[in-house]
Amino acid sequence: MSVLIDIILAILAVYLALQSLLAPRLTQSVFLFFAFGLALALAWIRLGAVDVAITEAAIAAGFLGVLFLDALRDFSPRGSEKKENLEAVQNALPKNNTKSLLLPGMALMLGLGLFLLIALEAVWKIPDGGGLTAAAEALLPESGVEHPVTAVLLNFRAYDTWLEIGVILLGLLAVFAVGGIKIYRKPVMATQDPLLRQVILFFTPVLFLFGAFLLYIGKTGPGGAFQAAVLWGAIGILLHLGGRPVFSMIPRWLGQLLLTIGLGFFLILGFLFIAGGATLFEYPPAHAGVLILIVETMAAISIAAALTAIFANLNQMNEGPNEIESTN
Amino acid sequence: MDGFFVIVIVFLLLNIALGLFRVWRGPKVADRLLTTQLFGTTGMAILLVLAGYLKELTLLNVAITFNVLAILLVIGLVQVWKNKKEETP
Amino acid sequence: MTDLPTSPFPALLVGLPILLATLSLFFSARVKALVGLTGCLLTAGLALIAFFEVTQRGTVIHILGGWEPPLGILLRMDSLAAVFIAMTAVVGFFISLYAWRYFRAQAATTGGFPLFWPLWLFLWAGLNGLFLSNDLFNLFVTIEVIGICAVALAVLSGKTGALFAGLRYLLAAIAGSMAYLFGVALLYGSTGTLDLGLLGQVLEPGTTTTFSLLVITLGLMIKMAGFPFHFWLPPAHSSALAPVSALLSALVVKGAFYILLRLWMEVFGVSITYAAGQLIGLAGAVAVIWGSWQAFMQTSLKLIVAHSSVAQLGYLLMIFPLLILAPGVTADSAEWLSPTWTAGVYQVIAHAFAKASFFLSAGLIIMALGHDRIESLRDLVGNMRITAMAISIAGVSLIGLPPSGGFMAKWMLLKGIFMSGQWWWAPVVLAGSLLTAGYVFMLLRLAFAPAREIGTFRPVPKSLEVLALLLALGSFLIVLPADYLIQFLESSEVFGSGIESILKGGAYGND
Amino acid sequence: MMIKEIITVILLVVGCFFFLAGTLGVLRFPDLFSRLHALTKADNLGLGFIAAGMAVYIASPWAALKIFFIWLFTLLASSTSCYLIARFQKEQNHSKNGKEGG
Amino acid sequence: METYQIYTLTSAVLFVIGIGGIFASKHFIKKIIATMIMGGGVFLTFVSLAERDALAFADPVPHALVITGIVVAVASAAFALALARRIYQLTGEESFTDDK
Repeated sequence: MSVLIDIILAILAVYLALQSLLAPRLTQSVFLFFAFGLALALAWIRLGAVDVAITEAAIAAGFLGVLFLDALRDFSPRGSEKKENLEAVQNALPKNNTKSLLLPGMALMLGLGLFLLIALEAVWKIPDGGGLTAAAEALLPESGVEHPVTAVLLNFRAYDTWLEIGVILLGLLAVFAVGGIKIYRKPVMATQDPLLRQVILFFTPVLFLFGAFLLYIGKTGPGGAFQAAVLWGAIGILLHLGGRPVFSMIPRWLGQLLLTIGLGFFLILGFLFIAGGATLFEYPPAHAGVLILIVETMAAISIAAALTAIFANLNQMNEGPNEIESTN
Repeated sequence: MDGFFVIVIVFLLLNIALGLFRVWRGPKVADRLLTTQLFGTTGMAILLVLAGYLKELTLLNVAITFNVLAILLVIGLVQVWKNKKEETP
Repeated sequence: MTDLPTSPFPALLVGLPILLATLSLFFSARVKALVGLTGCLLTAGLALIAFFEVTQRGTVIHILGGWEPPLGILLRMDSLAAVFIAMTAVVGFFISLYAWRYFRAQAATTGGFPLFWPLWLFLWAGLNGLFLSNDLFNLFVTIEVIGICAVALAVLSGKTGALFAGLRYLLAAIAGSMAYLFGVALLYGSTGTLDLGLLGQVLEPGTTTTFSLLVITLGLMIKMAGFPFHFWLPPAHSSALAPVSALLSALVVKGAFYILLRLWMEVFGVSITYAAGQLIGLAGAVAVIWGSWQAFMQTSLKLIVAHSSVAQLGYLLMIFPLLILAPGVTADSAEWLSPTWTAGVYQVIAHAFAKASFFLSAGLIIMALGHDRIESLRDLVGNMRITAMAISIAGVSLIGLPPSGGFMAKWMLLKGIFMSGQWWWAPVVLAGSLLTAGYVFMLLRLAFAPAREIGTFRPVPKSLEVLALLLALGSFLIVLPADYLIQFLESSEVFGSGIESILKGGAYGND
Repeated sequence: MMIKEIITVILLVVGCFFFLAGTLGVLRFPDLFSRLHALTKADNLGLGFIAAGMAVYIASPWAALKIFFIWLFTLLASSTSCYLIARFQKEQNHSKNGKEGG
Repeated sequence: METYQIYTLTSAVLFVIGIGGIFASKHFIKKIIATMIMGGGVFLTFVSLAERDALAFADPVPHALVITGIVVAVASAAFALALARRIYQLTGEESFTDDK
């Protein structure tokens, strides 16, 4: 009976994925992609992965969603109500050069179909490796936390998590490399909307508190640094949209500190462990729980700062004078 | 009771599928915004029922996360289109 | 595996560059370059110390967090990893010095690209992490670090050509790593472990294993620009800044090759067939011919060098068919394994030195001329003697003339080819060399030709020319410790256990 | 136990009915503003009933508080966005008319 | 048919849709969406296999890997978005001009 839910969800996910790629207009694509994210989040829940569902909701749907929406500002045909523009968009669809696309298109379809068949057979016949559930269960008491996913993320595989915090910072540096560093600029426009201001006033503390709550319960249940970080990052994005860019309001060194403290603190702690004769990220068992909570907090602050900065930089990337001149 | 929950969930999922139709047809940008909202509200209902069905109260946290970010999304959205309109009078 | 001696070096090799990169973010542009350069020197020094540690103590490991695999992650520095790390250190050292001087020379007009330094240090950490990693998922994270850094560096110039090339590169890189990760998911599902060593022991042949092998190999071939997935490489490498082009072609693409080598040798032994080896060899052979031919047809220096990378990477793919033994052949009788290995490692090192030197020289020529169309190279010898010398030496190594490292690689490869009886690869090696000779001599002919007009060359810093020359000389000097290096490589467990797992209990190497 | 379950069932069925009404409204109503009206009112009511039903079913004060907040937030989000979307559309209409007139 | 099998099969389909999207879509944004769909497929494989291997709780290792993977994928997507927007601003192009 409950299989029905899974089947509908599966069909919905595939349909949404296909439609988001086939939709003729970009806005449609992006909205269908959100819907796809929602379907996936429900699938994670059906599969018992509540942590993943929160992360998907927070980062993949929430944060990336806002980035996509912001990007639509550039891309969708200017003044979408204008008819000639609409027609231009429709004419740009591949239908008017179908002949040249027919052969490679068919070859692609054929190849993909074949690949799909092999892939389906491969996942159908997958042997049961047993996973690492038992190993994680056995070592969980030594990890300093009670929630297995947090134990894996922050202790058993802390190295991956540390590198991942690095990847987010790196994403920000990469965005800087493309668009110049624009997070320190004063706001271009401030919103005058009274309702919006009320919403921001109300939601800033709610986001903060709920983020802190998620961070704290990460020790015992689904939640943790990444989910909390996105909620905190949402504060920065809200403030930016409300005309108060965070990084332009605080001293530069503080901004830099916020961005790097997660990565840096984690690493320096690791180096201290090495100096003490242990290995990188080998917490002393007696203090593992406390240390993990501190590391998580620092990580959450840094990730939140980085997400805010990525959004702020992307949002202002194409405004004002270009710091990188194009000569090509 | 579980069977009933499953029926409710399936029913709500079908509701979403129907709502997709509107995203597909448009015709205005605002229509698409609207349907995202439909997704949000219905998805929230599904999450609540799932929380009872799976007896997993942590799903409520997922729902709150979704909720809070949905608000962000809406604000971002309108802000974006408002600015866009201002740019191209 | 976990009873090997423990050492802090593997952790430091990843941690130090990231710490310094993070630190450099706090400073203004000018100081950032200084901190970055210091960081590069420290990292290079640390890498060399770690290399000597491995030569003394053999393979060392670092069990992260004290959690042993399969639950935890283990860093392993064996001789193969040590050689790659040392190569990165030496090449990276010269490129760092070059970059510092190069950006300073242009700081007034371009702002000196301060973001180069943190990105390059992150890239270095990613490369070290990749060479040390012994875990399938951790490898994914490191190739993502490398991929993002590489693309960010490639678009640093901000020119539209570079941006287009960068986006193409990035999309290819994401697709490649997602394909890789799909294979990892299936492997984890079928075995319950991500550790390379354990995986090699428990993996069994079957549809799922074969499919994982397929998607992982395809994903990594996209990342290393193996034919027919090379489309992103020439535009990305040719449009980047000179030090970045050198980094991308000398080091970044080698990362994916390294994973491919490890996985094929250590993990997938059970499911690799003779035919699969032949197929990947064929891709390499086509890359050698096609890339060389394309290089021959280009009219700008950097595009020639970039297409030449496609060809030189093709040689790396050509060692795979020789390492897969035909049914009925035992490792005892397969004496060609050793020269083939050597060929692969030497090709990686020789290409790293030669190509880095080539790109750095091309950067100088652009600095002098303002562009890199080859018809303007006339009388290069008269104007930039040292650069012309660097290009000649690096070119000779690319062709594979004795006594260069490139010669060593191709000679060993031919030796392996004839000993294994797979003679059909030999004409490809020779034709590739011939075509390479074609475009290198075309360049040299222009460089030695008398000038038509005078004064088109602006002066460039001598120190930069010398750095490029030193790298070119490096591609010759690596031949000197050949015997020692081969012995060192063969002392590694990889060679023993990897080949063993291919043969399911056959004996090779130390046994 | 039985009474609790019966209440839950009734509340959920009523909730579902409102969701259906909202969806049909979105599909059938002719213009954006009435669609907006139908959706926001009906779906929020539907969610309210479902939330109440689940709060009764789970029967824990902490969970009930959370469920109440979820409902409240959704209400807030959807009324905010309803207002913003409506205003957005109004401005669009306005600017379009102005342009055509001028 | 087990629950996890429905989702592993779905994951393979999503993965292939993603690959097709990267090649066949023209617009930069759609290519980026396609990479995310491809990623969604991969993560679904991990999570569904974790459900198969559940004892007292589902296998936590794939969950942790997927959380890491999602974050990494989003960071790459943000970078790709930055490149796409910059290209659009400088040239007005929304897709690669020479078809690959």
